[in-house]
Amino acid sequence: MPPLTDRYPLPVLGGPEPWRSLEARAQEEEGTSPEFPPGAEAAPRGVSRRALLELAAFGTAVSGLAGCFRAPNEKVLPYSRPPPEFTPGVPHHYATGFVLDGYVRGVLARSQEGRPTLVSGNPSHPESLGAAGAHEQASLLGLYDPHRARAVRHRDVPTSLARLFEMLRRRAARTDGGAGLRLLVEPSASPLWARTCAQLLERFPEARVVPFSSTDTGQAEAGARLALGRPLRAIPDWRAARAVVSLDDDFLSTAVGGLRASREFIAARMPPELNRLWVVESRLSLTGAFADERLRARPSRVPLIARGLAAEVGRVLGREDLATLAGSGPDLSTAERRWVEGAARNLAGHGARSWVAVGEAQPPAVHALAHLLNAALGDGTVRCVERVLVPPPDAGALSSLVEDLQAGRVDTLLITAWNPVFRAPTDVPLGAALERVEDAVYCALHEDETSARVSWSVPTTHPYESWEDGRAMDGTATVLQPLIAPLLDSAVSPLELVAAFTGALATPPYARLRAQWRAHVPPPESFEDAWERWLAEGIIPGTRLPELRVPVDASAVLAAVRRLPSPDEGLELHFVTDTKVHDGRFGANPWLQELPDPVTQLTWDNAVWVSPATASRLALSRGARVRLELRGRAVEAPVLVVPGQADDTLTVPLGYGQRLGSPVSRGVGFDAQALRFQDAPWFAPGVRLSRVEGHHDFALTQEHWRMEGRPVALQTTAARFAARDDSGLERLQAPQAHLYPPTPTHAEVRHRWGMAIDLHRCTGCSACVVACQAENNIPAVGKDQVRRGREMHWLRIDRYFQGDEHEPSVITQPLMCVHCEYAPCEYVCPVAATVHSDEGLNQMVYNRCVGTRYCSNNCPYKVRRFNYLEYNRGGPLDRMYRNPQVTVRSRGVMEKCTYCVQRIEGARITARVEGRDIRQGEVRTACQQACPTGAIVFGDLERPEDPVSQLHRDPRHYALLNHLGTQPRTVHLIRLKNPWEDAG
Amino acid sequence: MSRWVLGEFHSPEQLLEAARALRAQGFHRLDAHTPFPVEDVDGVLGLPPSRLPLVALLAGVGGAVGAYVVQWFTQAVDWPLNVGGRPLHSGPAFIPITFESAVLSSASAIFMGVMVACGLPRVTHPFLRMEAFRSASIDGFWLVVAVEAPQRGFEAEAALRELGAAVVLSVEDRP
Amino acid sequence: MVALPAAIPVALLLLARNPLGTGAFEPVPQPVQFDHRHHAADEGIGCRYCHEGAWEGPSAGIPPTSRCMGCHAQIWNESTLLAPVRQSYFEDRPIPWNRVHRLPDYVFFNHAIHVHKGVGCVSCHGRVDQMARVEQVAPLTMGWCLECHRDPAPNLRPPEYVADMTWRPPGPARERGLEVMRALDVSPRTECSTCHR
Amino acid sequence: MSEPLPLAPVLADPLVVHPLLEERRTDAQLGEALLRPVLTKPGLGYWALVGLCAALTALLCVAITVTLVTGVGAWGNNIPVAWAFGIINFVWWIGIGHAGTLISAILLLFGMKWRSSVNRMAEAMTLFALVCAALFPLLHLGRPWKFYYLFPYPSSLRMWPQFRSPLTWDVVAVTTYLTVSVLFWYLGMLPDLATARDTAKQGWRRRVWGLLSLGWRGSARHWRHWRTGYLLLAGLATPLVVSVHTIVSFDFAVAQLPGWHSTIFPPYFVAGAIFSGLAMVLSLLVPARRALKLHAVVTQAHLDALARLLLVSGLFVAYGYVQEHFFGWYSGDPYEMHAMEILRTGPYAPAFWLVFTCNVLVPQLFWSARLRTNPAVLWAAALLVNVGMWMERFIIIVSPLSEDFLPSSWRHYAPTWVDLSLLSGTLGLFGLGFLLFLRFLPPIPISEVKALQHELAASEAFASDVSTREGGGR
Repeated sequence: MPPLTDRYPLPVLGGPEPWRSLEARAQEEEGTSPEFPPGAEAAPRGVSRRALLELAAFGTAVSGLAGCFRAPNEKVLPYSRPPPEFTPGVPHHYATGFVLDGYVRGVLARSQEGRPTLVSGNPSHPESLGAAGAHEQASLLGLYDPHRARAVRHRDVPTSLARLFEMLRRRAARTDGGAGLRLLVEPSASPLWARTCAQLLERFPEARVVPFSSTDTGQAEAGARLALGRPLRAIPDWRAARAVVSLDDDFLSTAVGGLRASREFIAARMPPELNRLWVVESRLSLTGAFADERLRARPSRVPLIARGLAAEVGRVLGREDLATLAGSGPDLSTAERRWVEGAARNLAGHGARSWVAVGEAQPPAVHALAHLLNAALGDGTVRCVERVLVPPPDAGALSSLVEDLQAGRVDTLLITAWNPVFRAPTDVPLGAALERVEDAVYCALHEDETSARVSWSVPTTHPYESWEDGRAMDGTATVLQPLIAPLLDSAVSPLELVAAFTGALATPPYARLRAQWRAHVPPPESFEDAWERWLAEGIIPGTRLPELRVPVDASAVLAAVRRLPSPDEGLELHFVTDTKVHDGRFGANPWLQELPDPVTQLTWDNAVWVSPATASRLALSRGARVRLELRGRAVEAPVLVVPGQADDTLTVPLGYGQRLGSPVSRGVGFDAQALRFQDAPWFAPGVRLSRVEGHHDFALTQEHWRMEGRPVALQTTAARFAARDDSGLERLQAPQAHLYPPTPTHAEVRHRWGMAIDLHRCTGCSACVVACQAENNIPAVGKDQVRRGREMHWLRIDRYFQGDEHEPSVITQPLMCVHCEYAPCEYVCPVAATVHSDEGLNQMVYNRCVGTRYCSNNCPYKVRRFNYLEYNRGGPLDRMYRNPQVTVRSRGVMEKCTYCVQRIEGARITARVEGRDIRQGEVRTACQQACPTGAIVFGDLERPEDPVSQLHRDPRHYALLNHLGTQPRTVHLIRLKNPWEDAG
Repeated sequence: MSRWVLGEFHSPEQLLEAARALRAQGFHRLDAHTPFPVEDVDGVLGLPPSRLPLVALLAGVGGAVGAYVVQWFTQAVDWPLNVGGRPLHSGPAFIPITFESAVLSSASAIFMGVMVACGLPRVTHPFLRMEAFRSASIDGFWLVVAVEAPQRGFEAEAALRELGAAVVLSVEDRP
Repeated sequence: MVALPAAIPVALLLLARNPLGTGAFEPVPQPVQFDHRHHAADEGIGCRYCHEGAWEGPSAGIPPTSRCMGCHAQIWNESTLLAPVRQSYFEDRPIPWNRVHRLPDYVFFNHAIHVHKGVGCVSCHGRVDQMARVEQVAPLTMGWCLECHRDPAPNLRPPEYVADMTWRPPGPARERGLEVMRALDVSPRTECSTCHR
Repeated sequence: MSEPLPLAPVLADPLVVHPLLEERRTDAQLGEALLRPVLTKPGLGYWALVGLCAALTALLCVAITVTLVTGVGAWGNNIPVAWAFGIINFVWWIGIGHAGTLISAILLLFGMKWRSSVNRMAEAMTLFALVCAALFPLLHLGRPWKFYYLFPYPSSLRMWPQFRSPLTWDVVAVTTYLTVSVLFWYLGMLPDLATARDTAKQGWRRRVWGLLSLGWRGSARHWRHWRTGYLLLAGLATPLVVSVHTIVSFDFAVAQLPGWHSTIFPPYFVAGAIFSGLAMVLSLLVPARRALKLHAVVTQAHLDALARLLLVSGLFVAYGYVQEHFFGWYSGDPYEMHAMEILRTGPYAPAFWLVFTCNVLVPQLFWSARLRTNPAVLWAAALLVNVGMWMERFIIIVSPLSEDFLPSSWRHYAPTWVDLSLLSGTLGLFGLGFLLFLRFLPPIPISEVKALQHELAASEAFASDVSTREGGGR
């Protein structure tokens, strides 16, 4: 039975052997069960025999009544040598960066008692400006993941780092000029990586650094090379664009670098004059849901539509070369014709203040055509920036590496990419080839498919545990400083491994980093001061890439466009990166697995998305299991019918169905990668679908997708709103008359906290949901509990479909506790566990709650969550990422949004200690801080000039379920659309 | 040192006549033991009506007032909390518990009252030791005369036999 | 026979409150025999020298070993009683002190706001300068805190005397307290989220 | 001494066609007959039933342990349906309890003569139903070990319960109802315990019943206080029954959920309670009557009266349904309309129509006198009504919760094995209690039946005397 006395078994004088130096432990006891049994992350499966014995023993111990009220003896552990200016209980913030697809986004990590507990946006970083997407917020769980790989393994036998480095030294002292040496890395914009690869190739000219990325398949780069001559990246000016056409490009989803895009795009869309978004896509994405004019088309028809659009723009602008594109090939359908004409006239109307964006999935010719269109609409040139990804992404590089491996030409292979065996295309036998390499070293975050095939599996450090640098999309460099010493002694950062081959084994990455950036400091200023400022700010000034104005080679583009193949017939398979687990690397993250997909509200699973029309034709319904076959490979998967899906298109999200790796991701969903061939990375025709008996039970957090005509999430067109013709809004704004006397308690009130959620700004990216979960210690409950309707998110994003099933209009509505003035949950609580504060907060006191759950029944918004089981019983790692300023709730307690009351009270204490009142904007809730578009505003209604007060008076505001007389303190603002026919 | 003389009869009517007769002969401290409540035996024995209803009323009112005061004090005085904007002293919400406590205290008072009034629980009463007296709860109708001196006891026994009592006993209560 | 079932809960209630049950007020043994009487009273070392956290943040904090070694590197540096201190310093491992004043996990007490609003150390921790081993003096129950939050005046003192163990209010305590309340804008809150979040 | 005035005539109740007591027996024989089930060894069938109930009770203990160890998560509850089997069982059991009090208290006030032979069994049913009901308010708490927060005790936290919540009213109502039922039942049984004490032969039975009868000697003084006390308690129990189930209905009526928030709930729940209680009385009485051969005492008259009561309260409940759906439609409020809509045609339609048939159509059988006295039909109808009333509580509680204001939070409920074993377990506990009661305590109030027999004998004597005086029969 665990010792009742010690609450925090941290490394202490004479304490039990701490789990940090597993190196020693790995040698002594061979094959002992890992420190944390698998499934420690998932919720308990009911009464385990051990739990019952534990309780029985505990019961007998307690039954002796003597001194049963004596609290267990608790230790207080001060520092022996304190770090400078450290005060217990006061958090510090460190600026670092989060790397996704090679680019960095600046983040600010809050560190309490030496351990990072929250990751939020870095206000001074150009990409994030304080906002942070769902992946940044959840990255903390990657650091504290109890299932991380722990032991260095050589052919499945635990060994020590010393033997690994001894092998690396032997391999580095080679004489064949690196012919047998290969590196398999992910393209990264990090200057240190670029210099390290250059040094390596300089020492071993024959060696090759092979890029591999399953999301960046080099199509955009090929398109840029075709149109602009060099692999450049076009930079859109979202603020200026009045008309935006997106050809299958989900630029609003924050995963793909959309933090800055969504902020600027929404800024350009505020009433009274809105920009207009035209989207053509195959599945319903965030951008599609947000579009004013949306067109459903199977992926292979998008090039055809792009051609039609170019022709129409050419006709309107009078450009003959473009106009001729309309010529041969199958013609467009009426809907497509209407959409193309509208888009073309809109683009031409705005000229340079318009933009055409193309998604990575489209062939290079379409990218080139977009550049040509943007140039034609503008001044003939395209604003772009050098591509800084080193090594440049190249789809064919992996297959050439596999040929080298099979031919036996490679004896040493260093893999720093994440689980390439799982992500490799299905016709590239990387797994088998790896076994032929004598010394293949894999930096393993988990013991996954790749670490099972390679000879050396080395536990790698998490990015928050090692020194690196990186660049944002616009080139701004950031020093990625570690937030905590490596949690595992045997963990090695990839840079240290590569150092063996660049002769820099002696100098740690920190030294190399400083050496590299020493040259960047202008002479008068000392390098140390600059370095400290860079680390504090989180950006290295003066590293933005210069903007280039590059003309477009029209003839080459038009030739390529004419060579585009015509669209296919029959069922088409369409691959997409999953909005939550991306390409599978976040599969081991319980917060992201449990984050409801913004469009389908699906958690812990992926599915085949099918349109309602196709589903009825193939007699499929939600949960039906099907078998997809493509060129001899087959996969079984469940079906999910999604309105707004293109007909005859089967969309399959990647990143699921991992067979090895962390228990959290093992066996969740099906592996779509098995059907993904090298030549058809994004869409493939000729897929055969056949029914398989059996039903699949999805864990959906929202099962009903229609609003039943109730005034819940309101949306109208800008014109109709300007004309004020829908009188319904007044009825939802005026507070309901009631019989109760004014609120009873305190006379003078200093603050009246309130919030406003602007549905017009909300794209549904769910960054706020994960931010709330990270700040308030909300547990992930596992698939089984979500299926039973017990997910614990305090903030949920309801997504409703309106209009007809095939062309739905979609609206996302973030909803949390709205802190009603006349709260229905308060008067039904028998123990006064939820009462109203003088400042308007509906307080939830966890230690007073006995769990009758009546408050949840009486809450009309159903935003209260209940701890049905003990969801917070994790190991020591589970305690480290918790926010110590928020109680961790036990079983049997109700919980809900508290307007981040720990931040309000923290600000109040700091203010009152300094003898002043809380300043405006000093308190920002976690969701407000994370939102890239500023849709959530929290503030003090007592101050008329506070943004939230203005929003409470904004004509677009309305109170949800106002007719019940609850008078909510959170107010929503309706979303305005800007459809084409309005403008006439 | 109290003594009793008991006589068993076979029907409530015989019992009533015997009781009237004994009262006429001057025996006033009479009691009757019957298997079921006989209608007008109280009148014949001259027993005053039971004061239980008054006790019940007082207890009920006390319970109600007590409950209302507890609720008012805790919700409006000791720690006034703003619960859903409802008034601190929300009278209507206090009524259910007030009524329930009234019933609870009144019912407990009634039960305690019956116990005290009947002098129960007294399992060691001398009558219970007599085997014949067992018929008092089955089919016998017993008339009991409390006498001070043994002489009065013999007169009572004679009167009972003369009135047709099937069984006549006399019992002494040792201190 | 009705009394017995009623007596048990009452007995439990009493047992849960008095020191016999909770064992709250016994002096707590520590790994190092640190004597406040010697350091605070004889040497005159103020509370703020070791527990400066009380003025800056939520927790007062226990001084790091380096602060002990500030003096004990020179004086008593051979004493066997201070062996754990030296061992902790040279092995860079914390000394495992035993907690004396314990609040439940769901209570968020902040020292800084109390200290800056005129609540003296002695009001809650008692005459620590007269304790061989530190013991808990105040019940530290919610009701006890509430009494002061509802009527803070008699317990307040000018901020400069907060760390003074022997300070007495000149004249009636309530008047001095009211003056401090006006001066420092003291308005303690009894809302639940003040301490429970 | 003038000839005593004739007793006030107990005229035959025109509605009672059948005699209240089959045959006239001497008090001793009558006492002996009524105590036979207690004094003689029970047959094999009895032990089989006890075995079954004991097994179900064991299942109940397992389910309770699992619930307390793992938490309410072992049930099927979710958000939004946070109340399900726990509260359904509570309302159902406490509803069943009310009929016992109705028969023993309310009918005593109305002077219904037929109640005397069935009131003890009905009252016992109330007690065991209450024990089963009282389990659930504790079990369905998230943290049952903090139940004492619900009582106003002087805590070191200086915190009190919040008395505007119907759940606090529930606590007081259930404790009051439990106490009053026990007192009323025990007070009524004192004389019979004394009779049992005196009739018993074995020594240990005498000592046990002697102790339990607290030395009752049947003296005139005793009877005087007893009758007053019994009448007063009956007088208190009547408003108590109505108030307890009104408070239970407040748990739903006070909320603002469409489908819960309607003013018909208090009378509708009380009628439903009495209706389901009568059904349970019948479903226990009919087999007990045959097993213990009580035909002489529990005659056709009793069955007929109970059937009539069942019919009347059934009509009340039917009125409740119609009213609820009329309110839903008439209010014009889309949420209320939807709440009723999903009952008639939505996912809960099968449950609703089952409830409608069991609770509205089945009682209509008892318009015919012949069916009213046919034990087999009565027993079947009673069981159906029991099922119907449980399902009615299910659709009242679960359907408004699963689909209320915001469509995004709509979700349906499915019970787990713990839910089902809790329900069947409490049935077992109830059965076990009732069987042990039949075995160890006098099931029929002996003193009241004797008094009734004497009364009937007196009134028949008076009737024959009157008819002879007026010259032969009418």
